[in-house]
Amino acid sequence: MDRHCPLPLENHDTVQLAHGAGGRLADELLGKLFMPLLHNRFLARRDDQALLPAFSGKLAFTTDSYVVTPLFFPGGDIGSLSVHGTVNDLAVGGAVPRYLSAGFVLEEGFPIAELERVVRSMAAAARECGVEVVTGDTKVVGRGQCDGMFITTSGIGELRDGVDLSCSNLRPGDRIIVSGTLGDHGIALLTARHGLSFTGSALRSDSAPLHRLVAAMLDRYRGVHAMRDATRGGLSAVLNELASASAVGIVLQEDTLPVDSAVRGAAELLGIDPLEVANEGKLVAVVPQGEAEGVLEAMRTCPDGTGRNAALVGEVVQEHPGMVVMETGFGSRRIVEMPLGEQLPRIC
Amino acid sequence: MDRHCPLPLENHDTVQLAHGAGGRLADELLGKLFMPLLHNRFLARRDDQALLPAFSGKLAFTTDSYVVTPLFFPGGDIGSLSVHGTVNDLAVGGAVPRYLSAGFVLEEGFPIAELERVVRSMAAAARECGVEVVTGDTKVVGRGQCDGMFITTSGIGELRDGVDLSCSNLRPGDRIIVSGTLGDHGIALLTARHGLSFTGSALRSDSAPLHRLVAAMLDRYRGVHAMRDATRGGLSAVLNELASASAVGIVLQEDTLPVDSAVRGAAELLGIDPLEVANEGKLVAVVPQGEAEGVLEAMRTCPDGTGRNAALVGEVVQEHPGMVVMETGFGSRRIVEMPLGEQLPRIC
Amino acid sequence: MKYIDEYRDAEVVRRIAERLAQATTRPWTIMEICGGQTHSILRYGLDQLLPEGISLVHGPGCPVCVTSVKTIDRAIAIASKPGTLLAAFGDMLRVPGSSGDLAAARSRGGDVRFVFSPLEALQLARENPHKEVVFLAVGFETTAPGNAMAVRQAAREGLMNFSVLVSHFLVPPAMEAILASSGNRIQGFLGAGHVCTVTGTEPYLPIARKFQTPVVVAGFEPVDLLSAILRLVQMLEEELVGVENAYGRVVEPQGNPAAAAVVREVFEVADVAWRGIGVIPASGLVLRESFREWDALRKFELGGVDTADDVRCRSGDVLAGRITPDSCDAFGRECRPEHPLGAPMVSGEGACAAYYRYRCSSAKPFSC
Amino acid sequence: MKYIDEYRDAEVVRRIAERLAQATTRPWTIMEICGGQTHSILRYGLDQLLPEGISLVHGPGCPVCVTSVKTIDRAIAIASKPGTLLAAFGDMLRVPGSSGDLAAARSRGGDVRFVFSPLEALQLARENPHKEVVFLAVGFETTAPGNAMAVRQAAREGLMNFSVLVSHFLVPPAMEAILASSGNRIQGFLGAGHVCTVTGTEPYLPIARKFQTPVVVAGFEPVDLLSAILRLVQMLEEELVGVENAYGRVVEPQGNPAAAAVVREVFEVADVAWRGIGVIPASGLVLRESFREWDALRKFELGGVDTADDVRCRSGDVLAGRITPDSCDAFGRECRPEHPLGAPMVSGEGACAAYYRYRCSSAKPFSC
Amino acid sequence: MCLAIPGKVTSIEKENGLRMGLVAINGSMTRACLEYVPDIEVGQYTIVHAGFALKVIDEEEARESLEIWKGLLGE
Amino acid sequence: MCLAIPGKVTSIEKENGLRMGLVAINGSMTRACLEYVPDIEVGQYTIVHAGFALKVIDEEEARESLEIWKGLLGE
Ligand code: SF4
Ligand code: SF4
Ligand SMILES: [Mg+2]
Ligand SMILES: [Mg+2]
Ligand SMILES: [Mg+2]
Ligand SMILES: [Mg+2]
Ligand SMILES: [Mg+2]
Ligand SMILES: [Mg+2]
Ligand SMILES: [Mg+2]
Ligand SMILES: [Mg+2]
Ligand SMILES: [Mg+2]
Ligand SMILES: [Mg+2]
Repeated sequence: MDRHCPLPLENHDTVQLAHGAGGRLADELLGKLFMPLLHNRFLARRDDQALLPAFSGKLAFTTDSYVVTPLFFPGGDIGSLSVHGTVNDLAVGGAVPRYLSAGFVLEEGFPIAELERVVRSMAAAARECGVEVVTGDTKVVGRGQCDGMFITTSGIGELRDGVDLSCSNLRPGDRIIVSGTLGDHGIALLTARHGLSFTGSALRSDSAPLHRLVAAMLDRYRGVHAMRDATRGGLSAVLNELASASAVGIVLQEDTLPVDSAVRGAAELLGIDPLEVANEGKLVAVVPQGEAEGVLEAMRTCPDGTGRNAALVGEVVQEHPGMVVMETGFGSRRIVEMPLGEQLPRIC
Repeated sequence: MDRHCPLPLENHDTVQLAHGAGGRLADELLGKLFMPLLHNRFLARRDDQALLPAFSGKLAFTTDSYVVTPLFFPGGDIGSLSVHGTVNDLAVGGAVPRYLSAGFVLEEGFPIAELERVVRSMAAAARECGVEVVTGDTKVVGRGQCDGMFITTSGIGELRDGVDLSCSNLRPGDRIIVSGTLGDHGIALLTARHGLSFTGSALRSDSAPLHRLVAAMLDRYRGVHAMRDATRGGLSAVLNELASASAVGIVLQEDTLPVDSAVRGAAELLGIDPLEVANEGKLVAVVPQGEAEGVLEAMRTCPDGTGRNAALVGEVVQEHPGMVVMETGFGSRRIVEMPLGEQLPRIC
Repeated sequence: MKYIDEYRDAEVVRRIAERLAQATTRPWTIMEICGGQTHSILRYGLDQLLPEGISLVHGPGCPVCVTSVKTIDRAIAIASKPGTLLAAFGDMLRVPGSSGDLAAARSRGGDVRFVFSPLEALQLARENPHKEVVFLAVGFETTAPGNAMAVRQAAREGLMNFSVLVSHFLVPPAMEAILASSGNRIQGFLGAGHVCTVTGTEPYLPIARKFQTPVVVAGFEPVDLLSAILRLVQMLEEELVGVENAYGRVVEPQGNPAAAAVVREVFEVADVAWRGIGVIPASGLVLRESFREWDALRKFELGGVDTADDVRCRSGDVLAGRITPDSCDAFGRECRPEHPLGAPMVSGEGACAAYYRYRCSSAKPFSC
Repeated sequence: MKYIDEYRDAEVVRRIAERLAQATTRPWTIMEICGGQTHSILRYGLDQLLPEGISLVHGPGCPVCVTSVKTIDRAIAIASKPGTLLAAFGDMLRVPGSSGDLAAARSRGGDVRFVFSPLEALQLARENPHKEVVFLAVGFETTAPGNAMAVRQAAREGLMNFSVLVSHFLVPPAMEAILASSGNRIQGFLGAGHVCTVTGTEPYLPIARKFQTPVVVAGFEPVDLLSAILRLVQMLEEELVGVENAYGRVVEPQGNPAAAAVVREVFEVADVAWRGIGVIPASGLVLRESFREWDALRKFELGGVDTADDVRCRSGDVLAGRITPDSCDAFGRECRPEHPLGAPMVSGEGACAAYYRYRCSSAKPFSC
Repeated sequence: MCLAIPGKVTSIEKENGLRMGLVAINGSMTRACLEYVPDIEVGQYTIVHAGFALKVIDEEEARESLEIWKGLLGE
Repeated sequence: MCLAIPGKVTSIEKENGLRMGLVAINGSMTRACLEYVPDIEVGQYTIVHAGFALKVIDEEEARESLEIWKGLLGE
């Protein structure tokens, strides 16, 4: 009998504080759950750091913490989300995503089976994105000191040659393109959290990786001015940030904005503007006028379908720098504000 | 009046959910707190990712989540700790630490003044370590869904040429060196959490960066076999991992283990073994016998003082592979087990 | 979306606007009593489609805006007690009390939840038998049936850990108060469509007659609003007095009697204070004595909570239609959505928030 | 460290061991009654320094190990109730009840805290007036004065949200039970030093005489332990019966009368069940009637909690000194510190845990 | 005030003694109390406010009034 | 059982009606109840168990017994 062979993990069906304390249980979690599911040659070294092969050019480096409630939601879970989100932040920087790190904070008592489900989903998402989770960490905090599980992923990508994407690159005349329907993730989550009032809806998060879409766009036209994934704060936040960073105005055409019909229905009911709601598989691109149609075409025909509802929704103007304006179908205009923050549904 | 100029941050003296929702308050937190304190050319781009200059060789990549209680403790705080810990994981991999990312999870209601104090401490630690925090993220969760603040840092370092450190490199005859007194961090934290019973103690965390110490060691002898910082699980966990990964035995000499006298006193009172307790500024190195004295000398004379109490504490043996054995001053032997996990003080 | 998209048809809107321009020979000052309509008007920029002479004045029709500081302070006091859970509609969380809002109380550790329906609050009480669950029951006539049903249901189930903090308002008395106030400029009213779904159109007839002011009940979509404005302008131009219904698919003259009956069973009429306006006689609802066991005011010791509005805030004038939000000195300066001085800057329906959010043309403090 | 380092002097230890070897002419079986001494013996490998013939047998002297499954289950039941806070010494958190331990109860949402001192538990009660704070008061004679003081202090302060779940044991009756058991092998006892600090040495005299078994009161450091063993072997070799004190700096014949007085004020002697051993008459302490208001058993409805030990666990034999831990089939297999079957595998003082942790020489399941 | 949105009743059931229904608003479903529209049937449209259906939409009236406005388009 | 460690009393005060003291164990300080060692003074050593001082250490006795053992070294 091997003195170091750990007990079957089934002996603990929930996460214990000891799983995060660097001793035998922590070892067991690593050896029996994380390593088999995320296996690669870097993790297999079991060292405190991954040693990555040399890169030829510039790197993109990004991080995000994922604190979503519920952890499993229609269209995804915190595991796949934590891969997609970080892959997307690399992709919209013009980089080819390569390596991820993952830091887990687990609440004591969290079911091991759910942890396994999350890590499995993470592994599948990483495979789809062509990235490897090469280093990680797990901490366990006391019951009531974390909401089940938080994941922080960081990512390293290889920057494409000749790409210069930045939120300060907008020029008057540029066209604004969004890659698909707006608000799906945020509305799906809000309604999932209030299951009593929303039940049986067709609402699904759009959580998806955008690295192939970005590749298709940059393959078509490497000179795209700016790209952002429209996560927290939605399209409104991204456009306000872009307008502000580039000191230009932006005018949107309300009629052109793609919104899924179920999302629109829920948004009307909640009194929430889908433009202010988070997406997890949508990007905004700013493209010089002459290239916009070509890029749009490349997006719509991207084989993974992530750009099939891409649309040209507005343009960059010299007027009202820092401000985003919506032109309604009635010919009137209104301001598209930077959202304040927390999305609170209105009832009256 | 600039329409986008945010209100003074003083209008909110605590963190609101809206600070994490990607809208105007999130922008404000970034622009008024994180960017000024951590300022560098990467963060200044305000993009979703940092674009790093090319590296010539291999990279080290690591991540850790920091969930320490209390956030401010004798000898440090979560901010400096989150820099030291990740810098150390890069350093013990043989890399020169370069760039960090930082993901914050904040509890609604967390005082902005304390957040500022943490970020300021982080910035100071980063400066001392010669690293830049180049990308980050902030999420806010509801009251009671996180214990004040968690930080996850990831780090990228440049691997030194000709260095090959790995926990599977141990060879019989190698010497075990620890860089200083054991158990300081864990004992200081445990007693700080129980202020009623421990008050006015001289106990301080050893939180410190080890990149200069590692440089001094590798400058002296590039062929060091293995290095680990002895964090959670303490020296016991590290040595058990090393013995197991290299399929060798380790024998320690109890009399040679450096333990601070105040730490020893508290550990006796708590019935806890300082060898099983976390350190945050101590490393273990495994060095071929002939080079051990030289490396030890380099450590003891490292100008930043992090190696001044370095000691030769044991050696690698062929016998009892995977097992760590302590030789007492009385000539008897006992097993040094992999710690189970959570450190619970004994009373009886 | 059926019953929505048809009423947002741009071409129809343009044609109605043309008609309206033709019909208007003189300036008219019209109040949309309902904040939801204010929101629609500004969201779609309908004010930009009106002929020169038509001024729209935004009325006090938002229960979030007119709930008193005292009620907010009481809700905060309840939420801050250990062992309580305060449930409220989402837009109540950021209404400023005398010091902070419910979101801030939550960030200090109070258990505050938002709900979509009063029945969700009831469910929270069922699921948390060890907590006192208090629902902040705000509303006009539209919300009263739902809130009343929650109370009645709690009584039926004997759910003793549930109670309501009531802040209920009635629209007709407010319209009367506005018309009776010195300096009144309002010549015609757009009636609040969803209030009338419950009350019907009849309660407005005496007001229209007494003050010789026509009322047209309006819906919330662009076609609904513009067609109601057109009808109101026609009535004004022709000097017709009376109540007409431009929202017939949802409003009937007698309203919803089933709903009104449950409201009467649970609530009774009382004098209440409107934030920024003051007490209006017989303008609100309070719990009947027979439901006192579900009255949060009787359950909790809330002595000493009695506070006044911020003196810089002119919400009274805004809500009474005496000024537009951008005439308030604080608008866009000390008072902004992320730091509201008054309730109308909070709710998506508040006149000040709607102005701030959507108005390109308001001269101050920015323009586009 | 004064009063510690001097007693760890390797040279002194070696000399005493030499003396011991000289003094030993026949095999002797000695029990160290106290788990703390077991821990020291294995931590320092003192057993490896003994001459061939001396067998050390580990006694039941660990209140963590002998607290009944029923008490653990009750503590878990209390911790799992809403509104309660269960405070315990750190080593109680991982003692297995009939299904899971207090750490698992905490991981399921029970509010379980560990404390260093009973007065910390009292402070938790002061700081959490809305919670029922229950202290799991386990111990032998050494811990009884502190636990008694906490109860007396709660009574003095009128702290009614504090109570204790008592699991208190007395050493002399257990020694008698061991000596009286059939198949007893024990020929001499090392007395538990810190128990004697409170009780003095006098209670052991009748036992020594009745069973013709010498007792030497011992401390916990290597010099203390070895010198006590030496004295005990000398007594055995010389056939002396009596009680001697090898821990004079901390133990006086009459013990600590001030401490004993408060223990008597708060507790009274009762028959209690020792885990793995069974009921021993007059071997424990329970709260006196006059302190019943601070008795958790009277405060909480805990009916139905009545459970038995794991049949695979031979802790009874281990605790009575009939077998060494490595003779238990489960040792190191089903029963390991991260998944203990019995209490002696949990506490750092438990004989099974100490064996598992420190023993290189135990043949099974590993060796070095 | 009083955000109320039209939707189609897709199912009806009793819950805690109350008549409750699922209401579809495009592909979105919300649960509403139907006590105040006692005659409503699956397939009919209602207007929902804060979890309560307040009125069966008068389809006839809606069609007629809309036709008047659509009529303007021909002018 | 009964982990009890010697330390030196460095200060004494009343708290909630109890005599409490700070006890130094090397550079580490612990707070202990001194009710059971009523005569103890600052500077004396005591043995602390679970937050309670249980006995003033008998320095005389300690010195004498230790000298006996140290005496073995000379042999
Ligand atoms: S702008 Fe603000 S301060 Fe002025 S009336 Fe409106 S809410 Fe009150
Ligand atoms: S080894 Fe485990 S099962 Fe065997 S006696 Fe000891 S505690 Fe019981
Ligand atoms: Mg990021
Ligand atoms: Mg991101
Ligand atoms: Mg992004
Ligand atoms: Mg780690
Ligand atoms: Mg939780
Ligand atoms: Mg790491
Ligand atoms: Mg680390
Ligand atoms: Mg490390
Ligand atoms: Mg981010
Ligand atoms: Mg907290």
